[in-house]
Amino acid sequence: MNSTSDDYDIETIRRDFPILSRQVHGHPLVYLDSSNTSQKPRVVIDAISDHYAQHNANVARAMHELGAEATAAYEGARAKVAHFVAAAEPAEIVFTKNSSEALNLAAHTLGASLRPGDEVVVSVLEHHSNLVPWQLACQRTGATLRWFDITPQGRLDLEAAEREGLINEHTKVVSLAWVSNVLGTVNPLRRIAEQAHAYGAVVVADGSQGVPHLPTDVGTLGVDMLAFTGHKMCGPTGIGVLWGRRALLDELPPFLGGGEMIGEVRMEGSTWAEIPHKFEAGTPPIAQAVGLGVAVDYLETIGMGAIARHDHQITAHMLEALGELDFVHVMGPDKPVDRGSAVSFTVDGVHPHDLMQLLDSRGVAVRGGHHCAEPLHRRLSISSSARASGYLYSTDSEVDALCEALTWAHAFFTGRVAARA
Amino acid sequence: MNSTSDDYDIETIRRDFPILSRQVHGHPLVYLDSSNTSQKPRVVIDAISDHYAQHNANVARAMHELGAEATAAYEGARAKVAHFVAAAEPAEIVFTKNSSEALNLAAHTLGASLRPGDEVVVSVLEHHSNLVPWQLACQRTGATLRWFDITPQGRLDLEAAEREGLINEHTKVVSLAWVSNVLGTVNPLRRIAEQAHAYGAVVVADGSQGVPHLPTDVGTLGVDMLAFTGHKMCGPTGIGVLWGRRALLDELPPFLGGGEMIGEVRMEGSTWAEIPHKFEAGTPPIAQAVGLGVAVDYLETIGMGAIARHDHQITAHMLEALGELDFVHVMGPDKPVDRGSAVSFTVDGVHPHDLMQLLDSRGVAVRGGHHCAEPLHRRLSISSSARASGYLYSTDSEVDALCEALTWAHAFFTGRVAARA
Amino acid sequence: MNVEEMYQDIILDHYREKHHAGLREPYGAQVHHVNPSCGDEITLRVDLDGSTIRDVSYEGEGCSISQASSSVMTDLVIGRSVGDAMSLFAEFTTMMESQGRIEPDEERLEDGIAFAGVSQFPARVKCAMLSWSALRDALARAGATFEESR
Amino acid sequence: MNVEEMYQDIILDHYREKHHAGLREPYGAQVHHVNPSCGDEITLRVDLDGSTIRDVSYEGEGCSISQASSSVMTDLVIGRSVGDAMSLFAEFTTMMESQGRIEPDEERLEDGIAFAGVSQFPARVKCAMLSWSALRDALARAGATFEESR
Ligand SMILES: Cc1ncc(COP(=O)(O)O)c(C=O)c1O
Ligand SMILES: Cc1ncc(COP(=O)(O)O)c(C=O)c1O
Repeated sequence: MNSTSDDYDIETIRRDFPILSRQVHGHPLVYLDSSNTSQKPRVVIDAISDHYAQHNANVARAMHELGAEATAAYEGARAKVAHFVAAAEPAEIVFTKNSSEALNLAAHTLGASLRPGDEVVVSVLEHHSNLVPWQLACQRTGATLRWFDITPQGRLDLEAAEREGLINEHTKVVSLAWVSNVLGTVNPLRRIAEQAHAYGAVVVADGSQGVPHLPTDVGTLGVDMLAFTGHKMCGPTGIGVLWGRRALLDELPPFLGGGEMIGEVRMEGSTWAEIPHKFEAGTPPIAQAVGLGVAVDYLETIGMGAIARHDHQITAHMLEALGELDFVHVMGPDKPVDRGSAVSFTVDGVHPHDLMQLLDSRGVAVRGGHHCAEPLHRRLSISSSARASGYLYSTDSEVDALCEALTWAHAFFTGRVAARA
Repeated sequence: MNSTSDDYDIETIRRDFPILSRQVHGHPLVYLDSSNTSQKPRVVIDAISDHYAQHNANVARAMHELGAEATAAYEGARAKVAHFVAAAEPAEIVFTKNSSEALNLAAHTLGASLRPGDEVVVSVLEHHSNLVPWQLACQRTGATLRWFDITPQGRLDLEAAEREGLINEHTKVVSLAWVSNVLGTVNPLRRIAEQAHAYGAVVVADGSQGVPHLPTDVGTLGVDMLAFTGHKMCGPTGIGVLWGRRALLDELPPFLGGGEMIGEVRMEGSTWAEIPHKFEAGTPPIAQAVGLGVAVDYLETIGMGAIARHDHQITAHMLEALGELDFVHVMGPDKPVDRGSAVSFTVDGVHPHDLMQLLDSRGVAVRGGHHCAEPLHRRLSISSSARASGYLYSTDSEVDALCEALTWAHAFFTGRVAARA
Repeated sequence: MNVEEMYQDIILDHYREKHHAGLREPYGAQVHHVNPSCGDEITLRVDLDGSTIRDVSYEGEGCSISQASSSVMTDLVIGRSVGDAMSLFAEFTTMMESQGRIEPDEERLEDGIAFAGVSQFPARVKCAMLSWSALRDALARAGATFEESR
Repeated sequence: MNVEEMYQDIILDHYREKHHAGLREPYGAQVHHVNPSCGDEITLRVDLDGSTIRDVSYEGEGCSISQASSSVMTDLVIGRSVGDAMSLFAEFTTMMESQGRIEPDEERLEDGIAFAGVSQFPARVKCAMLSWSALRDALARAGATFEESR
């Protein structure tokens, strides 16, 4: 395992992740499913344990010493996350249970003012979590869902969108993935946001695959809301984030009701708390926020710039190495330009499920299926694909192990099937 | 610290909870805020660490070895929780982020078929999480919200309800706390459910304060849906549960959209997965489910019957000991009959916040405020109260420490205030 | 159990050359089932003659396990009574949920016993069950009556 | 910092006998603020004379900290210019957020310095701030102009 640059100490980083020393079916684990969920460094795991063992209490409402400690830890995590994405203030960070809830929150609250004739714009490459909530919002309100198509290179077809007048005076919301979880495409959000803002539309970014891998500055992104999820960025499961500009969040109605999201409650009706608490009904994911705060510290200590460079280099190596296997067909951009670290592909004669199973028998973990992006697969006229995705702890030699396993799996499976003919 | 019965080994139980050996402001922690959130035994904390360190992967969608392990752990936890509440099958258990989300899920999906003229019935003693979602559902649909009042003893006023015809042919949903988080009242759910069912209404129980303390059998409870929350029953934050009868869950529309809650997704529209997955959008609280599964194992090993007897005995002692302090006024039933373990009270001359702070200085953790039940406090013509609440690890001597600290706090505060006069 | 054992020759044979594949007329009911987590799908038709299954025809997309399972299933149920087919369904299900702990009955399940190995890979059990669930659904819609075994 | 130090005599004095309490006429604006997590509440009126605060009257429910803070606040701002009151607001806020690290200026904050101890109890900071936030809101609604310091 080689390091990608002199100051990026991959060996030390790998030692931070206990699971990476696991054996799977007698082989060392080669975990290339980080777009699905990332592994967790020891510091994050320990912080969660320590929280439960020493500081556990409910937040806000509990004012005793443990409550004060838990509240300080929870709100401290909010401040860390705000800093991580360069939000104007911690109050712009709403903790949810995952990206999907964050996007549903956006779709419900922005959806509350949609009317028939209004248009919501997504793209054909969205994860279901940034598509189904908008389908439901349009169904509830009579608004129309429209979408960007993709080019043969797997990028948003901006020209077709221009021709069709996709974004226009009826557009109320544009919600797009920052980085595709299948094709890896990095979408030109800023440019599209400028266009949408010219018509007064609100722009939501699904940052689930962007925030873990790229330095994030919500100002530079140019959007109004950004959803992301803890478990893909070295944090725990059970926590996600919706960032939104204060002016926008302030004016939106609440989503889930209950607990501490209230101002005053009477049987006849209620008023709401200030942001972010207006959007956080019930006991929040306290220990999970603490874990995410430590994850963010961990990522910042290594440096998001360094991680982005590392991920880019791993992806470049993967694209090159897969490109040399003539039975492998990579989907999406085949050069590591404006491209995230998910690399999806098909293998001649081997269904992605079978492939996944065969690779797993060699310790190589990839994902097979439609990756929660069924419309994109349908658009590409396939029903599923395999996906390999690295992260800060991935190495070139893991990519090489993938390629070897692919070569073996292809030969094993097609050979056995052929032998039966 | 004495044990409550010969076979209930309180000392061993207390050693299972690392936080209970903490000191607070130089005093041993006396944690009497378990209705707010419970403490966590070491086995739960360790199970979460072990999951992240050895078995972490996404579920369902990841089919490699780690994915299979994580899925088995997650679905295994569902089966344990199903068994814990005697559900007919694991598919009737939906994992949410907390009770509040579970109740919002109920209010949104049951609310989808409400029409003007329909009635939803709650009570004046509800936690905001079982009130605000129904207020919002009624606002969305034009249905009418009605409620049970309480008697001077702090019980649901069934006679007044009868007189008013509270439950009638317009009633579509009745949603009630099983056990009040303020008064401790155990509500006669079965009887009310029978009445409501006679009119074809659906009955939802907020079990947040019931399930942690009482043996639970959803069949015996007689309701159609039951919400509860992991963090109040020795489990982690970030996970809640909605149990529902299959026939009911099957016919309800989805709530949050995205991820794996789908059947088939096309840009033009989508179909939904079978229960429980229909209601679990996005990456679920995987490690939290694992933790909750272990919590449930832990509670069952001690025995919910034994825990209920212990909690009852602690509550009885608390009611008796507080009854002896003439400056303390207990709210709700003053005898430990049909009564959960939350004991709320006011103290002459000392505002609950000040009281909470003074008790905290002696290491005694109680809650002061409206406990997310503002309408109940308004009904009782007070704006806030103090609340002490024990659990399986609480002891009689902790109750005695509470009483001593109360006596000191009352004397200190009223004395100092008086001295200024 | 290693992966080579899971991919038994019987399975690969059926995968390479599916029996009874294609959609045929006449039929009493048609259903479309998917495995949402991976996108495997099947369209399946049944044609009943009283309580006898005259034909099962299908078209699908999916991995070797789901494809081979459809083929094996049609071999087993075409020409049988609905009741019989549903007991085979129950036996197959029991085997698939056994995680390899049950020795399947070759007399009854014929080529179906090749899937015993798959039962040790929980994530693939759904693949093997897809066509069987579609069958049960189609039979019900075609008006067949049988006891709900689950 | 122990709890005895937090409950300074100044605070208990104001709690026992609140200055400027009660709701009075005339007023330019009235607001109602609550601390949602505990239910403390205040109804507050301001009466402006140009840019001078002629009167602040209030009625509230709450703990000793929130009650005493209302009393101290009215002592400080009645008769001052809006601009001055808002700089006091900023100074008081800074002190309350300092967790006891800032030495408050007695010349400026007068009895308000008694709340420096409270700043070490984060859960109680909201109690001390309630009346001040209500004041700022009321001034804004009464048409006063001032720089948003936060
Ligand atoms: C009766 C009752 N219902 C609902 C809730 C809400 O639970 P959670 O905060 O976990 O959503 C609570 C606890 O806060 C409660 O006591
Ligand atoms: C692009 C994208 N959006 C949304 C999600 C949903 O995230 P979560 O499952 O954490 O809700 C994912 C990952 O599953 C994703 O890759």
